[in-house]
Amino acid sequence: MVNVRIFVTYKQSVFNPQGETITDAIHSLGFSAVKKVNVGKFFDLQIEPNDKTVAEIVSQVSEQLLVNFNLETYHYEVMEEA
Amino acid sequence: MVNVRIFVTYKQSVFNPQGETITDAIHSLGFSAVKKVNVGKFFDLQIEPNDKTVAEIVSQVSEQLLVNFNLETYHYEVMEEA
Amino acid sequence: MAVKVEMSPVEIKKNKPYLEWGLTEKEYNFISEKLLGRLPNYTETGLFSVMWSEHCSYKKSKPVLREFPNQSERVLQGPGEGAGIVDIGDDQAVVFKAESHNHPSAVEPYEGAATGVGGIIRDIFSMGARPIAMLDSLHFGEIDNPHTKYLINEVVAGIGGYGNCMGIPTVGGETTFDECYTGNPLVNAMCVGIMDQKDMQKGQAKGVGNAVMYVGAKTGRDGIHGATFASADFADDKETQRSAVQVGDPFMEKLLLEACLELTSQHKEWLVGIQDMGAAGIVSSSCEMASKAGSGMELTLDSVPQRETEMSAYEIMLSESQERMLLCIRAGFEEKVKFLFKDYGLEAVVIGRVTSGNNYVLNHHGEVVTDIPVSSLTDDVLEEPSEERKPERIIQAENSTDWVPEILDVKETLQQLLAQPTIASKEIFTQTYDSQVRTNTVVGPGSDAAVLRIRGTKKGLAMTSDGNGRFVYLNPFVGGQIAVLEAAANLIASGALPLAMTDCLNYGDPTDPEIYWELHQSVLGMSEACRVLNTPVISGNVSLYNENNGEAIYPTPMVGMVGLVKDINKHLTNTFKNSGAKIFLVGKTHADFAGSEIQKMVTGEITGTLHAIDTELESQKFFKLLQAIEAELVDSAHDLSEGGLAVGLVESTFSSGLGLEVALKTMKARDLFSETPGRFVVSVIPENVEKFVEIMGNDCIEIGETTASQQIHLKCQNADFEIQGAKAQKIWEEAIPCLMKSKD
Amino acid sequence: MKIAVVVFPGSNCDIDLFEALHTVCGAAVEYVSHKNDNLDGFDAVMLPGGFSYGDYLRCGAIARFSNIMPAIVAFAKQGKPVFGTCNGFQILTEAGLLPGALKQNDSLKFVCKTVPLTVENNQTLFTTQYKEKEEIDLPIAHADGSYYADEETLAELEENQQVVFRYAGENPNGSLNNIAGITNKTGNVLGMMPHPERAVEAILGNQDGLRLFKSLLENGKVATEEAVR
Ligand SMILES: Nc1ncnc2c1ncn2[C@@H]1O[C@H](COP(=O)(O)OP(=O)(O)O)[C@@H](O)[C@H]1O
Ligand SMILES: [Mg+2]
Repeated sequence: MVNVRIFVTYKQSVFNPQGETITDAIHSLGFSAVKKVNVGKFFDLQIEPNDKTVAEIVSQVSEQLLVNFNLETYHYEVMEEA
Repeated sequence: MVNVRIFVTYKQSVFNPQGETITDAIHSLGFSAVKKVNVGKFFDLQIEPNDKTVAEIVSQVSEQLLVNFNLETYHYEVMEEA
Repeated sequence: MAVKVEMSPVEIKKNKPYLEWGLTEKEYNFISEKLLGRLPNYTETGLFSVMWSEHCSYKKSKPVLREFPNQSERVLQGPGEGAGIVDIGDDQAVVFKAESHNHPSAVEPYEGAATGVGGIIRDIFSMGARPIAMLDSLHFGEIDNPHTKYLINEVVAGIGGYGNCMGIPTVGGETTFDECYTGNPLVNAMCVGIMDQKDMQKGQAKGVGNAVMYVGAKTGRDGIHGATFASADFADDKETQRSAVQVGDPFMEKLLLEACLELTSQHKEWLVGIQDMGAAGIVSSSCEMASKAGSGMELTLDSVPQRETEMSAYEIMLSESQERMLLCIRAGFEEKVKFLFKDYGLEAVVIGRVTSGNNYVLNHHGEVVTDIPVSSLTDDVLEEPSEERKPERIIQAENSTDWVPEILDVKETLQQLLAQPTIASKEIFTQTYDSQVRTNTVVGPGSDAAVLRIRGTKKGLAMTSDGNGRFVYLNPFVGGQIAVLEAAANLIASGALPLAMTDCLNYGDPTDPEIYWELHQSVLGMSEACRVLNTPVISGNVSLYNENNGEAIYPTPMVGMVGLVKDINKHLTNTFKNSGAKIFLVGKTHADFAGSEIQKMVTGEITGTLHAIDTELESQKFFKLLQAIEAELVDSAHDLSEGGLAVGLVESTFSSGLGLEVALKTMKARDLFSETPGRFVVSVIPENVEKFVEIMGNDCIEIGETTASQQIHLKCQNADFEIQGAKAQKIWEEAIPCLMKSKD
Repeated sequence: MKIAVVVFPGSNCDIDLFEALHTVCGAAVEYVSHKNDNLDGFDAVMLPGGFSYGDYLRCGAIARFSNIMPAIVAFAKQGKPVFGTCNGFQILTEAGLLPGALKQNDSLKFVCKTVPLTVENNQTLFTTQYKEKEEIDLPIAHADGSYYADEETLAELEENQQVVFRYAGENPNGSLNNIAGITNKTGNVLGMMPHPERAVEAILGNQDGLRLFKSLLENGKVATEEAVR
């Protein structure tokens, strides 16, 4: 079993209103040390590779489902082998 | 400047309907190798520490704003020093 | 594998864990000595503690609730089922109920509010009705601290999040702000559904051998002891309550709704009974279904779909996982039912059977873990009426002189009132609710009552939810009357005949004799008004222990009322329609300032005593106005509440593009802000004035007319002033957004 | 002309579209389940608003994989009329039948209100009964309606007059170029965030959406015939 974490974020060029709103909120709590906030989501997949490699599975699942390439980009990390 | 990534997930005991729906969708695409999907979000913070340490800032911002402790739990990683 | 060892019956008797679960020693002894004749085991003790909680058993409030009238020639189903049902003609019926989710929302506002909405929706479709509208009554602390803002944002988002996803429009409600709700916000939700009378269902399990089937989401450990939690006083120590948080899945509920409606409307021959799993999950739904039919029941818990591993019988039975329903299915049709639900992507599982006799038997891992009489859980609860005592503050107020405001600058006072959060526009919140989905909403949030058309007929339904804790706090009996009258007035102003009502009774700790007295008196007041208006109480909900660190909220009964608009084309809203129309004030104005918005604004306090009300006279006036509206004599009607006549007049101009010219020869400036209940501002075009006055007689006076310019011009004995309509509207619209944005 | 209203798990404006077409316009219309795999016999397809699959993951992302989708794609490729409102629009972008994407409103909140729009292109199948640059009011009700496309795509949309509706007042969600509705290049697929089906009856206070359906009913027949040829 392989655990993979796929990170999905908005592309740099796409405005993410969440990031700004959260930055403002952090500042209004008094944490001026925080300069910038970016928000993203991640998916932890438990994979039991069969005929395909983990890399194939991850890239296909990401491209077909988890990521919208109009807006988003992704990368992944293999977490640990269990 | 320190870059910190804060990972927020639902607590184990909390029901997360998203994960199941996404797992179903992945299966219906034919990727039976994917056994389980968990969803989480992450926040990338750029921090310029002043009177508080990075650890203090991260834990306070998380507790006061980013994490809902009724449902969620978090951990963080320092990414790199820039 | 870690095995959790449960306490033995003897250990339970010795260590008394049930005290923490909300069962008293007296109750425990009664159960073991009188009801069972033996010591209950761990699972059984858990079942009793949750079923005997106030939330499930109403042991404290039941004696008081008996005061409510609950019959009329139209009532098809009164209290006791998922929701009440009222005949609206053409073999159709309206179904409605309200539910509180105060305590869960205080701890986890988004999910608390969302699952409150989810729960009340299930109550409606469990009766065989399609939910058509949601209303929400919300009471928060003042918008002056970040935590209150957080609660408001999250609660509103939770209500919208669930209802929007379900495709049920949220069409009305109320939002008020008072210090006393700071730590304990009130989150009451009401759902209205419609159905063909032939599809009416009951939550019953009868017919030996028939199947008990479980459908919907899997059972997890969420919300265990939610029911007792909802009935428990509230300490700041949130840590221990965490496991009580439930998470809603509106998508699952949407599937469940459609599947259940297919079952109830198209396959009645398969179905014996249906009930939602609300508070206290499987145990309350199953034993209530058995109890109502006088049946026994045997369940095998291993068959219950589970989301988590190694759940104990206790956990499975008490879990409050959301989006689940229990069905009683005629033997032989189980596979058909499974197939139907599978088509919606849902699992339906047989978890037990109806048995002869009267025992409630649970099997788990091959052992009998519970074997007790059904009625011991549902009917044998020891009722606990409390002592009652009239609060000192009320006795004192009766002997003091009435406070009356001194108005120095009427215009300024009026402008300030328009900016009070309880009066100001709530659009910032209601805009986040889909109020139009399924295209039946004729009048959405913003008028006195919401109005929906009933597709395929000429008819409409008007609905409103109202509560005024301040009045009830000052005089529970009169305050209770006013709550019912105000709800009825909202319907009348929309052109609807009030049919029946539901309620949420939000009070403090009932073991306090003063609070119990408030509960009792206000229920008496509401009941009196209900009898006179012929609006019986067909469903409702009680939420006690609304306190934060020992301080009770205002006693706040929420009244939800539904009315029938006979011809949808004759419904009314509160905005002026034509310039040159005559403006009438319906109802007499007295010096009623106790509990008014102006009192709170000027003094920061709620004090004094309320004047007695003649509900007979009020009711006669209401029905005369309805008669005039149904005769199409009236252009617009607005019932007066917070802020009185001045605010009501100004509100009637909003978004109408019109202004007004009003002269009140008999009134002083302060009377403009009196909150005498049962009054309306009405506009009538000149051609209709004679007929209108003929109907209304002494109950109305002409006070001015609408004008084409957007100018508001008001005169009374000691004042004469003008405000630009657009400016007044701006003040009213911007007040709450501005408070929500400010950073303190 | 026979119209299909596709029902996904979680669709909830399906009845609104159905009634607008059937009861108000007197059109022949049928619900089609997401489980079906063909659209034989239909001349137009409509994807309703709602929360298909709970909008989990992204709005419209999962609906794209339902059984009916290949048939819808084929239908669109044949040049037949396909219309999606709200969630339907999101599904059409996720499925690649329309360019760009819809992201969360800049306010981060759901918004339900009636907004002014300009009809930017009255030469489409769906808009011939509107005047060019006509200002109309339609209800919106969404949390994720902020239209986004990269610069190149935007320029192309503008150039080909694929922008059919634009927000005329305050931009309610942060859409680029105030875009409220677009077609594909061939003009037979229209997606829009506003809900014309909520504005077809006087009793509900607004009839500005009616002409969209009437346009389609008038033009649709012709389009199908052309496509068949
Ligand atoms: N939380 C809410 N949800 C939905 N509608 C609301 C809410 N709060 C207020 N409203 C709407 O705002 C309008 C004004 O409310 P309110 O001042 O309580 O009216 P009234 O005093 O006539 O009962 C009503 O149409 C009501 O339905
Ligand atoms: Mg009113």
